Amino acid sequence: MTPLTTPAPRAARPPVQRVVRVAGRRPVGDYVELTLAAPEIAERAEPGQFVAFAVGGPTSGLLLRRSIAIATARDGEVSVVVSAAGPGSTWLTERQVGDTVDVVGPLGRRYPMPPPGTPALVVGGGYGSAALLGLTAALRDAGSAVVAVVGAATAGRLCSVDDLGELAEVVVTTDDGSAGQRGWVTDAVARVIGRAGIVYACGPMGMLRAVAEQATAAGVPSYVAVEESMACGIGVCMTCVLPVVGEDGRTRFSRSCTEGPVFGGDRVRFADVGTLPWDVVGADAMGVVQP
Amino acid sequence: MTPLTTPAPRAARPPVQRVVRVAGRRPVGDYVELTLAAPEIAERAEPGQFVAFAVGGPTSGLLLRRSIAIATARDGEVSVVVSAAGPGSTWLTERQVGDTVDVVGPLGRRYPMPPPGTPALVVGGGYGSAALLGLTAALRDAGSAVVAVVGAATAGRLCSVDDLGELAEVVVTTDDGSAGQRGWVTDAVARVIGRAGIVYACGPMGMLRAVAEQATAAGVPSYVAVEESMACGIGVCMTCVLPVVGEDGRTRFSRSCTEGPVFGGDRVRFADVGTLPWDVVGADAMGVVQP
Amino acid sequence: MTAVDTAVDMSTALGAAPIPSPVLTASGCSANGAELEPFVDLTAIGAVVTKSVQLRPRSGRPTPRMAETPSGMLNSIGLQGPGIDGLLADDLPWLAERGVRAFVSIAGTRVEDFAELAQRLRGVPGVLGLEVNISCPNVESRGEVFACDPVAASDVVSAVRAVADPAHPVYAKLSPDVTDIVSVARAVTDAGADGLSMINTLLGLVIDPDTMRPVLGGVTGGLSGPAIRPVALRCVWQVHRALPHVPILGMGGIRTGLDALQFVLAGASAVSVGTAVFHDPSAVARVHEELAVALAQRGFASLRDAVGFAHREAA
Amino acid sequence: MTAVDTAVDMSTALGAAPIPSPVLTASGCSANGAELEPFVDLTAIGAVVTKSVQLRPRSGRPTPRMAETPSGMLNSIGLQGPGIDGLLADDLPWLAERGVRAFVSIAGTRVEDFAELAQRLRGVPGVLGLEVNISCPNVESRGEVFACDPVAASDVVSAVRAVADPAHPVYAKLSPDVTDIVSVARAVTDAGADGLSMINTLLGLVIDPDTMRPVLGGVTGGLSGPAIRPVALRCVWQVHRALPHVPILGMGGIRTGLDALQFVLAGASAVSVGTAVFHDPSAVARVHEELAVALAQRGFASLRDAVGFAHREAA
Ligand SMILES: Cc1cc2nc3c(=O)[nH]c(=O)nc-3n(C[C@H](O)[C@H](O)[C@H](O)COP(=O)(O)OP(=O)(O)OC[C@H]3O[C@@H](n4cnc5c(N)ncnc54)[C@H](O)[C@@H]3O)c2cc1C
Ligand SMILES: Cc1cc2nc3c(=O)[nH]c(=O)nc-3n(C[C@H](O)[C@H](O)[C@H](O)COP(=O)(O)OP(=O)(O)OC[C@H]3O[C@@H](n4cnc5c(N)ncnc54)[C@H](O)[C@@H]3O)c2cc1C
Ligand SMILES: Cc1cc2nc3c(=O)[nH]c(=O)nc-3n(C[C@H](O)[C@H](O)[C@H](O)COP(=O)(O)O)c2cc1C
Ligand SMILES: Cc1cc2nc3c(=O)[nH]c(=O)nc-3n(C[C@H](O)[C@H](O)[C@H](O)COP(=O)(O)O)c2cc1C
Ligand code: FES
Ligand code: FES
Repeated sequence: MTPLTTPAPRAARPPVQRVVRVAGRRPVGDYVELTLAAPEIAERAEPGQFVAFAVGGPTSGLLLRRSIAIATARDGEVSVVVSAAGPGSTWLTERQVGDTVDVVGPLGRRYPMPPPGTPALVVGGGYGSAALLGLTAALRDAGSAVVAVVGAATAGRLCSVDDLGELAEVVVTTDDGSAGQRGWVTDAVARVIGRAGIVYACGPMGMLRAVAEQATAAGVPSYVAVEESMACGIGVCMTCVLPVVGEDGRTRFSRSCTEGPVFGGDRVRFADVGTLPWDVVGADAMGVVQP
Repeated sequence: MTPLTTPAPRAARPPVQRVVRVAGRRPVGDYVELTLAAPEIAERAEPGQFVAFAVGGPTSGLLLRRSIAIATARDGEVSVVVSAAGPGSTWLTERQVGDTVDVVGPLGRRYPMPPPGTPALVVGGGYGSAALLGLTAALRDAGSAVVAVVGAATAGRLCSVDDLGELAEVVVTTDDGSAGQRGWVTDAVARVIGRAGIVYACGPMGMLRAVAEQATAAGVPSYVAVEESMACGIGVCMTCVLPVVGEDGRTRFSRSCTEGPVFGGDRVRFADVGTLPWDVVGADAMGVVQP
Repeated sequence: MTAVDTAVDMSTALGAAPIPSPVLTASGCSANGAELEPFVDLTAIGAVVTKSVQLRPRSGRPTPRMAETPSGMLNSIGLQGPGIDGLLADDLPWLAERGVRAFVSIAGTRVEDFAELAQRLRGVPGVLGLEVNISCPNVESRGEVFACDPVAASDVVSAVRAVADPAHPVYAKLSPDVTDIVSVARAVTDAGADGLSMINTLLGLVIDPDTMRPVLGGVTGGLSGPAIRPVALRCVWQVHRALPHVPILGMGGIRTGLDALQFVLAGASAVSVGTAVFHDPSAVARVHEELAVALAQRGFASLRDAVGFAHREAA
Repeated sequence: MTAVDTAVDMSTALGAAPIPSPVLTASGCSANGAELEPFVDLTAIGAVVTKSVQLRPRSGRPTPRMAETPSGMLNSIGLQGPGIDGLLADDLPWLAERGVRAFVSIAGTRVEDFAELAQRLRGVPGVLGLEVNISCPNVESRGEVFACDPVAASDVVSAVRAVADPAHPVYAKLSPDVTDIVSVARAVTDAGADGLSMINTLLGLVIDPDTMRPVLGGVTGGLSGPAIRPVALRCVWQVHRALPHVPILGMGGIRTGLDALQFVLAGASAVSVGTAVFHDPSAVARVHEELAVALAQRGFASLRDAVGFAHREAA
């Protein structure tokens, strides 16, 4: 089966590392949106890219940066939406206006744009919806009609619904029915995918997989931004890999930080994430043989 | 030579561990004074005791508490004066009103009181002067006339001069002459020690040694609060020891956290700190023999 | 965290000696217990593991004796302590009067020292058992540490087991600073150890950038705290895998109930909390509570069911 | 921190190969260099130490490949890489074109693998020398790691030295997971190593409290970062004391110039910055600057004067 997608292109400009000021902070549902005065990152950022924050301050025992998707980048400011999951992201959500944070970005590859005017479907799960804002604006500017399906477990975990509403037709779903339609985003996607010429998704891996499969089954190209655990975010450590089918049809362990986080939805071998399939390039040298 | 001092008595009440609110914060010269809403510690505290702060918050890579002398303890509040030396104390000085800190105290032993009415000399170096506030008030309440010699390298490193001025006759010295008399506290001590029936000191080890030697030479009992590097502050780790002559005349490695920080100035073998003299109890088992 | 009725049976044992809680202090990190009384109900914890005692009173090393390191600390105390006479006269009676279980750590520089200490501790009230600190230099082998040589380590353990009170379980405390900890574990178990305490500190060094000399009076010191937890867990994992029936008292960087849980899942049937006590004097009691809650949340009816659970799933 | 004219001569050497800066990347922590280009002037640093390469392309292990730990991290990458053909075809030419020095790390599971790699790297432009990663399982010895056995380690080093380009210094990279690192250091030096890289990661384990299984796909992994710095410094100290004339490339938890200074004072004539790069992509350049300032502040005219200084004072 010929893939419907081509790999996302490298970013036009390299990332920078800066200590920047928190210019805004507001709770959005269960999350916190931070706005950073980061002109050099804002001017470089492309939709789908992310930034990486040092966390914990000068006394921190947390060594690794936390990767956070860029929601918006304009007027010298970058905004992100952070969910307080563990100690690092909790620390981030506690930053106040005027505090400084050490950030590297923009990192990773952008969502590729479709031919101008292609009707698009963007699908966001949880805080993942925020990462679709820049893309949705770019799509609309390029003449695409955009439908946005925004889902979460509960109303509090929805995100960017109003902002997306200014750019697209929005369908909201929640697992518990506390907002929008009760059910999963995939239910809503099934209803609207017929109108889409391209699908973009950002959210938990299970959702990405389901949406990518729906798109591929419908013959529609899809691009997903994956969320793999990252130690460096800049491509030097090899922790963030997953099996991705390349242009030559061979599967490689690709770094989601520099070769992603945006991958063709039909190129990510979701079912094999966390395993070492025999046909990954170099699996033979690991002693894995064709069954 | 019969010592002029007896070991400081154990504190009347055991310490507590509490998460408390910062109720006040103000810069005092180069230092920061923090006031904590800590009624259980305030009601237990005796002059000369200290508290131990956890530093760095939930993401901290700094494992050990920082010991800080209690300046004042009244009306349910405890105040401390902190010098931003390294990462831990710097973090402490950055706490704001409303923040919470995790603190254990009061710890250690108090300055013993002299017979009522004994004229007293208190000598403070740098932030050490703050730790003499509670003592000076207690001495005055017990009818002692108190002279306070307060010194520091520079004017910015003086501390508690005004507060001590309300309780005692204060002499200020600075090494560079930027405030008070130019010179060391020992110069001032030499001039006033003749009037003292007892001497108390808090400050850097070099100063403590000099003042203790002056007092002993003058036949006046002295009590010093030492500052040894402490891992636990509660007597369980044995890191904070120094050679102290006991009531039986034998020298032991005594824990400055639980047997101090207040020791008789003529009991601390200052010259031997950081060494293992042969006549310390148990040195023979370490292979040290009488020369 | 306050006590929660988690309904989890937290009882366990050190060898054949039952204890109501799997959480103990660590040798050298709680002196001989008394100092923790303001913070912890000492009768409720598994046991106080006393500071390693030798035959004679020891001054310990000159200061500085510690250096803080990232998420850890280095210490070089040199086993300061009252010697066995002082322990028997003062500390053990104090614990016994209060009904506090004492797991007595013994140390020496000759096999005979260890044996004599074990002998002297026979039948002493309140003594639950012995932890043999073999991370000491062996004067008869150019100062090589007993724990680094399976033969020397076994010699100590068999000598101790031979004379120790038969009611006292004997745990050998292993050093991680070896090429093959399983071989040391096997040797001391064959020599009669009823269980293994693991791990002792890792040998480390810090240089003071100002003096440009090692910080510690003793030059090198022992690294402890959360920094070493992954190494400690790996040791427990390897030894439990090789010797699944040998009880393990796990330690190294335990600060929370979830940390303790990792050790239990890796194969420890009890744990010691060491350096964390310096940060939080009530850590031993808190870790017990948090571990009980964690076990309950994961559906375990008893601590014993969780011991080594991470291996069983691996099958 | 911007460049400061510290007037300290920072030049040093790896064996006989001179380098203008004592600060290098660490193998596996900077891929093959290109990714750091946006953050660091690669031509100014001591060298890029490339990710350990094997004969064939390798996929590496399944994910998860890392776990964060207190002040450190655990990794189990499994040496993912393009194999020697890919390195020779793509990565080394990329570095050579830009004038970036490459210190090439080689790895294998048989002595012959290492020798073949050294052979293939003879005369390759831009290659400064070889770092021999012997922390690999030896397939001919039931998977025991070469670095844990002085004999196996020496076999690798002498085979490599025999065929390597005579202009290439050969550094053996030692593991801290041994009872006696000095004996391994002595063995590989006797076998012809021109220098020693130390240390590689410590073997560790983390258990996920949710899955109740080891976090890493590979079960155990390598612990790195500031957490291990005291252990690394101790190893450098011990080996420099025993073998003062053997050059050491020091590493393990270096994050700042003062950290690097500790390694230099302990005996390292150059240092690698590994995990810290994940936190700060410009760390290698920053550590150089900070080290230069620190040396100047302490009155050193050259880096070389500071190497091992902490020992000289001890006399
Ligand atoms: C490309 C990318 C974009 C992301 N965008 C966002 C975002 O917009 N908003 C947001 O709240 N979070 C986002 N995340 C997830 C965010 O990085 C993690 O939630 C956060 O790192 C959790 O860290 P912690 O310290 O709170 O948790 P801990 O559990 O303490 O983290 C421990 C380690 O695991 C890693 N980790 C834990 N959870 C995740 C996860 N879900 N994904 C990847 N690594 C994880 C951490 O980075 C850290 O190294 C993104 C992750 C990636 C890779
Ligand atoms: C009984 C007592 C009372 C003290 N009172 C005060 C006070 O009122 N105000 C104040 O500012 N400081 C006081 N100190 C000193 C204070 O504890 C240290 O300055 C502070 O711990 C430095 O920590 P840091 O993290 O900033 O420095 P770091 O250099 O990072 O500290 C590293 C380690 O060394 C120890 N350490 C460093 N400097 C000292 C020192 N001077 N004394 C003891 N340990 C040290 C630290 O506790 C820590 O464990 C007191 C110390 C003791 C023992
Ligand atoms: C200050 C200090 C003193 C110690 N003294 C001893 C000792 O006397 N005997 C012993 O067997 N272990 C001793 N240890 C090691 C601890 O018992 C424990 O094995 C080690 O610190 C790892 O656990 P932790 O990380 O929880 O501290 C000491 C540790 C510290 C930090
Ligand atoms: C993600 C990762 C990958 C590594 N890969 C290699 C490797 O391929 N070859 C090697 O010799 N060392 C490898 N190491 C070890 C480092 O080179 C270094 O020896 C160790 O991490 C200690 O230094 P640090 O604390 O500065 O990272 C790796 C370390 C990490 C963290
Ligand atoms: S996170 Fe390091 S290579 Fe992707
Ligand atoms: S600081 Fe631990 S005994 Fe004094």
